[in-house]
Amino acid sequence: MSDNGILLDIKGLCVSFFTEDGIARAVQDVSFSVKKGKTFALVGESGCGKSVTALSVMRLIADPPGKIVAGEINFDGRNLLELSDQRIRAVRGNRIAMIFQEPMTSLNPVYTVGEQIVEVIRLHQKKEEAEAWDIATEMLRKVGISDPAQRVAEYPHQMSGGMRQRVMIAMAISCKPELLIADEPTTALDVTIQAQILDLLDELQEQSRMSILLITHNLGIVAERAEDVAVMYASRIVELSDCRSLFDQPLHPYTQGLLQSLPRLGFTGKRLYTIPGIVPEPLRFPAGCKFHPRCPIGCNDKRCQTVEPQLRLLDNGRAVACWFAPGYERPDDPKI
Amino acid sequence: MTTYIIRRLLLMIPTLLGITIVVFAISRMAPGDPVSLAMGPGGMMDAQRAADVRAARMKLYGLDKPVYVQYAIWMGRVARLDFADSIKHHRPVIDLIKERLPITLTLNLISFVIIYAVSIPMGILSAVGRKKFLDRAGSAMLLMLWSLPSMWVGQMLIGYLCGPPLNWFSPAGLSSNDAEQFPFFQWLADRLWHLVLPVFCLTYAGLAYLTKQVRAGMLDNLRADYVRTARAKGLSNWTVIFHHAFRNSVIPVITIMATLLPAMFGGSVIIERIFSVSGMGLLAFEAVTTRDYNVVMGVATIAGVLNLFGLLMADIAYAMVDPRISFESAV
Amino acid sequence: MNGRSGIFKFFLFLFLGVIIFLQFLSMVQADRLYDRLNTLIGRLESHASVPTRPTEKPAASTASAFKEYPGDEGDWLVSVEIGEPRTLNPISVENSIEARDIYARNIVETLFYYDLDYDGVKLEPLLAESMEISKDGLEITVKLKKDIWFSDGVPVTADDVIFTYQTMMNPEIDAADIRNYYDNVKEVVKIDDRTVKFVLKELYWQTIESVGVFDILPRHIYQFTDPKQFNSRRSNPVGSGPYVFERWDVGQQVVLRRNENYWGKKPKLNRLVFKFITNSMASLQALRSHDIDTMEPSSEQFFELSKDEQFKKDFNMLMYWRPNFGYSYIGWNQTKVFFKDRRVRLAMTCSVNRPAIVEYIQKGYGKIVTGSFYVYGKQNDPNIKPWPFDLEKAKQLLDEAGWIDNDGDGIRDKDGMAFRFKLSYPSGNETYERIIKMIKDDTARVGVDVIPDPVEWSIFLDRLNRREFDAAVSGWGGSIESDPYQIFHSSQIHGRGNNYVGFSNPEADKIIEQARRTLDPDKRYALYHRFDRILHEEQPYTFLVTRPSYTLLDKRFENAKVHKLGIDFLEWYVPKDKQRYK
Amino acid sequence: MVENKQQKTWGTSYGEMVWKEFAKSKFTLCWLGFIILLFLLAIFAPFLANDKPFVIRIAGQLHWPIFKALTASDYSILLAAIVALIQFLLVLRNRRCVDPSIRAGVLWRQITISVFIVLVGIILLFIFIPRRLDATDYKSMVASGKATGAVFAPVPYGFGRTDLKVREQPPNRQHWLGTDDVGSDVLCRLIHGSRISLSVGFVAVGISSIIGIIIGAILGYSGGKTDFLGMRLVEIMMAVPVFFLIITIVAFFPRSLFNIMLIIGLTTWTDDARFVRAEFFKLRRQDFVQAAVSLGLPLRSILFRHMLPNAIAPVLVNATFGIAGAIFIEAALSFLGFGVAPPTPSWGQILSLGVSTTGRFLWWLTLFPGLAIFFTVLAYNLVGETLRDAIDPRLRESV
Repeated sequence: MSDNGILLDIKGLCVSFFTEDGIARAVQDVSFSVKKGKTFALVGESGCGKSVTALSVMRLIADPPGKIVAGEINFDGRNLLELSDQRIRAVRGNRIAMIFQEPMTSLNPVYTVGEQIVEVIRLHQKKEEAEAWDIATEMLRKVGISDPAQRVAEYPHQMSGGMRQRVMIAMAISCKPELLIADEPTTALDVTIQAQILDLLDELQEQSRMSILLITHNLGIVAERAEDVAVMYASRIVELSDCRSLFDQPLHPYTQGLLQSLPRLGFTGKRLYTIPGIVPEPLRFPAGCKFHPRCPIGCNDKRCQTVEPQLRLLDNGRAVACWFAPGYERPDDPKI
Repeated sequence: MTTYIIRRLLLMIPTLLGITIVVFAISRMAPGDPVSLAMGPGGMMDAQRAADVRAARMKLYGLDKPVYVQYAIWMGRVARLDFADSIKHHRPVIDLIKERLPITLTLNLISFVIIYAVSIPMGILSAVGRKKFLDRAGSAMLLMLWSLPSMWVGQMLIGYLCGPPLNWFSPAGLSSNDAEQFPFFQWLADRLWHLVLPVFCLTYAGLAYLTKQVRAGMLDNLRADYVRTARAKGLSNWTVIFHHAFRNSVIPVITIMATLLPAMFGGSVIIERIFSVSGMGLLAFEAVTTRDYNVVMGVATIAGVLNLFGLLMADIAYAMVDPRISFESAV
Repeated sequence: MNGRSGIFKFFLFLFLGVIIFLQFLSMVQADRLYDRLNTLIGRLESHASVPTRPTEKPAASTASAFKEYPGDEGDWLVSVEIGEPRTLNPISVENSIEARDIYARNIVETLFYYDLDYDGVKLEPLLAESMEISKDGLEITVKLKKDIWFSDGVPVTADDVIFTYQTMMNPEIDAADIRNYYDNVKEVVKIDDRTVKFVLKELYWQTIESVGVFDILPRHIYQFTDPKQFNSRRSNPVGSGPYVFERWDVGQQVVLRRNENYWGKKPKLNRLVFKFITNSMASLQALRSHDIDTMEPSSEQFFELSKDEQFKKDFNMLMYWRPNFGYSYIGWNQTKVFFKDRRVRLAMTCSVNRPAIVEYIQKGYGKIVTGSFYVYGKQNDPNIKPWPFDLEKAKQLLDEAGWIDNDGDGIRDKDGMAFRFKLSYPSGNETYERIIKMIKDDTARVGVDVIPDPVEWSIFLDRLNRREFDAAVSGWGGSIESDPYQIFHSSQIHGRGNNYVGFSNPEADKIIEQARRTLDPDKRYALYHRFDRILHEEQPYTFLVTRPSYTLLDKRFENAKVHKLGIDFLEWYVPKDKQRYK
Repeated sequence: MVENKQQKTWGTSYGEMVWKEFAKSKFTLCWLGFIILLFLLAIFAPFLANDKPFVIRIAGQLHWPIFKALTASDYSILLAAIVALIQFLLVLRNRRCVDPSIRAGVLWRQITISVFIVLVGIILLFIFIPRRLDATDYKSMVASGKATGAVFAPVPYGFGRTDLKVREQPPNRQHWLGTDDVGSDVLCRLIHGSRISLSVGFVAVGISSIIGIIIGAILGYSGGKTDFLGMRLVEIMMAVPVFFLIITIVAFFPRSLFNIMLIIGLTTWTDDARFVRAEFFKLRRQDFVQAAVSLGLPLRSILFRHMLPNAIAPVLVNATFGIAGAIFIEAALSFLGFGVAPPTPSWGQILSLGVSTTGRFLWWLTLFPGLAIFFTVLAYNLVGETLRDAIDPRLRESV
């Protein structure tokens, strides 16, 4: 067990999808670490590789066509990528749990929610059936479902989206995981319910001191809840920082753009800012810095167009990948 | 659920009436009649005498009455579960069916069991190992099997596998000549051996079809979110496949099962012809070609009833497997 | 708690269980239980008793049914029937060849039987001892043999003969076909226990033959109160023959067992098995693998096999002529414009390539038919030479008849009507189809457009009966001697008679009528020769071809002789060391 | 029709997307090519296999027997082929010049016009082209020196010509695939048989699809009582065994090709009706349909212009499988003696001849038609399978 309070440490993760049209590099050289009991947020637009990163932690990348090409995922001091299938299954759902984006389809429609929760409890905790059902009911109560004893025997289609997401959470926490990966847990839900769910996650984190890897495209919900934030763009992390400094002083133009496009209280401008252009497809990444076609600074810069900047740890403890970020440039960098 | 079933059963009555009317109308509209058929081309009868005999027989079988009266009489008998007598055989239609059904059922049940026992695992394996060599080779094989005309296959099998030099199977019949003298197990083995070829011909196309269905369903479900959830729970691969993905793929399999029920009763004319098995298929075929109206009506009505029951059973089974479907919403 | 999932599993297991159970049930039922039960019920219903010997064993029967042949007893003969008969009731059987093959002479015996070594009608006594015909030919007295009994030991008496006759004539009994042969019998009178007298309505040579080959059924078994009961009695035939019915596996076979209680000389073979195989290639394969012992191949099969030395080592190949094979023909509907003219019919005959059929399809063994009688029978006039295949002559005849191609489209026409007609035939018959293809091709060369019109058998009959056809291909079954009255007499044109081509010739009518009353065979033959000549000139039909019969027989059977009228398996036997079945 | 002169890059239309997805499988493309080849074979059958020469000089005069002998149905097939080709070119042109938003409408209109032209053309051809009979034996004329300069088709035999002298020959120099039981050339019969088998598949499925679409559309759109009663009708049709229906109805009519196609079409429409009904049920509640209704468009237009294109996919897929099925049904009917009247060749008929002919095993009569049926059905099944994968959006989403 590592002693620096780090639970999950990802180093140089590369994931590629080998399709008929070519190789899609969905995740390239991603490194970050999640501290015990803390929340780490992974932010980016859809298709930037954040979900793939999360699935890699669970080793749930569909193979074929996906494949983890390089990197390490150290969980509690052990590299998950080296574990046998059987051992990784003992980790999944037990020590690392995951909540998915679509509560409507993530539950199996042909089993009652109780059955689905009991399944995971019995699998990992070797409990008797009756006891497992008790735990399941308890879990449902914990995630704030009223009348859990009755709800436990209902089918997913009898519940609303928010309820189903609660069920997903109940299922995820039922084995008291050390790490909870929440992959866009609120995207598919109504705004009022979004807040409830996030509050629930906070509450649960406080109770059980688990770490959360929160994946979202919404920088707004990150602000109050995460300790550390990584911003991903086109399969790479472009900025990695603690939450406060990120919001105070974003370094990467992409982060800046994201922040500008957030609605703020008291904002009276005519229009919200939008980042021009669209996210490139993994099969057609531009050369150089992948953000340069959309970048207000780098769009005409020769170096941005040809050489891709790597993520670098700056002196202030933050990391960024932009030639123009203050303090980024090194003497041995190529000059154009 | 009970009210649903009762409602469905009640709905069946007009449908059944419709079926009998359609079959009755079609079979009576066809030119030719059983009497002149029974009398044959010659009979070497004097012209006047032939006409008399014909009239007498038409009267005997009730064919001299107007068609709607005939229908009413027939319906009256059917309402009492009496399917009237065969004109050609002078025996109750039910007896004829009873006689032929065991053979057809034997053939069809065996092939039915084989189809399900083989195609479900094959479909699953193929879906799990998608785009791998075995899947591709298997899919190609199945498509090829599906594209083979059964009479061709049947005749080729008889031509090559039966008789010298290979002499592996018997080309016709269901048992050896002296099978009656065999002890039970030898008799059973002999019977099974004789069934191999017809069963194969009955099986391969359905096998290919069902495997494709299972594979497609499995592929759909293996991509589903809840399968990902199940994997994220740490369930083993096979648990995920059987407990989660397959459970959801069962639905199309059930629908096919329902359509197979009447097919099992009906038999296959072509295969029965090639392998000289006289089952339901040939009975129906001969009845149609000899205008044995009562047999035609009997067989078609029973097939129709089974068909409707198959559909009903499919719907019920559907609702049993899939909790999202409730009886109240479905009509 | 486990709710639905539990139901699902239960459903699954229940389903599997039901399938396995049904499987077992149907397999067992298919053969054993069902059929045994059936036999049992059948026996109870027909109150037939188990064969027992009569208490007093008669001395060697004075009248031997068949000549005694040497040879070992034992073994079975497994043969093939193309279709399954619907009934084995000898009276309601109609004209099912399959049924007759099974019961006739094996189970049920007739008063007389045909002498197989004479190529005409020569009746030899079987159950009868003698037949006397009165001078005017209107009374036939038949005396039964002494010491003859049915398989259950009950003696055959005059009552049985009268019972059979009366059953046959009962209008509610389903026997219209057979009844027709005895229409001319006014009544049957019992003289004493062993003597009956048939009184005829009028003089007719064929009635005598019909009376002679009259199946005798045991009254004590077939007795009925309700005719329907008799009509629906289809299995378990009982008679006085050398074999008794053992069982009928529906869809598979009929098995006969030797009658150990037979009144005459017992045949050698223990059992006769008749298997139903519809697929003739499968039959041949079954023969090759010794599943069956004998079959009648098609001529092609026969000629192909005759080149196979290996096959000839294992099997006897018999070829012989037999009268009941019949002939095929094209009937020209003479009520239609086209075929009213004799020259047109003749032209059509000349454009049918019959010699090629005989030469290439029948390898030269077939024979072109010139008239309606058995080609090797005494009724047939051997001096009539068939019309040749001659397209030039056909063209000339058509020109003469006024059918000329006026508009240059390649088809002859007359009065604005093109010579295009439908040639109907029962569908699914390969032989006919083959002939049709040839005719279409050949007639095109003389400028006649034939439209082949395959129709389902029942519709085909319907069209013939309504006379709604242009021309039709069909066939007639044959017999040693036959009476052309039904087919060619002009009185049979109307109603539902069999003269559906509408052939009407006063001279022919006169000859037919005269011949019916002529008992002297030679005079009769002379009349029929003249009738044949008229047919040949008039060509109401284009007579096609006939062929010999073929039989393939396992070599282990001995004494398989070919007689003038065919073969007889009652004489066959298998030497002890070669026997296959017990 | 909005036309745009300048070259513009349109977005991809639905059809193009499906085609792109379809064309991904090179293997299936090969089979599509095979089907097209079969069609060419069928269209040009009289020029590929015929006992009449293209041109011949008799007594110093040039004759064109092959063209003179073409029948109304030959011309009809040629007409249909030409119209189909023009239609195909039009589709290609549409891609360049017609705005995608109205492209579907234009396509429908074009197809309607094409079908109309073909139908009218066929009727006219059958009225005006007389039936000719030309049984001249040109080959013997050439052999005897009466005629010269004859140019024969590659397979110089007629499908109805019989010659008992060469009957039942295995494949040899003169007859590449052997001869049948009356000495007709098997290759020639196979080539002409492709017409029958392909058109049986096409027309039968066309008829059944049209009936199915119309009934399904009406039921699915109207719902309520109409739907309830209509579904009982469909249920009745489904519950009556199809093969029984076919065999009984075949008895009514003369055994012509058209009747067999009609009968197969009339008895197999239930699946299509159910598919279309289910799709319409879903579509009926969708906004664009509501919009069309609120605009007061006529029902016909709503049903067939707005809703049908969205529901056609399953019908299309079912049709390719249906063609394969119809070829099987035709073969089975031939086997049971209910096929087209001889000497018209169909694959099923040659096969059943090989399968049953007088109980022998003539391998060339069984193998070649068997293979022809097998490969054609396989091709249709493969194309259908790929088409389904291409159309099914659920599959397209995934990687």
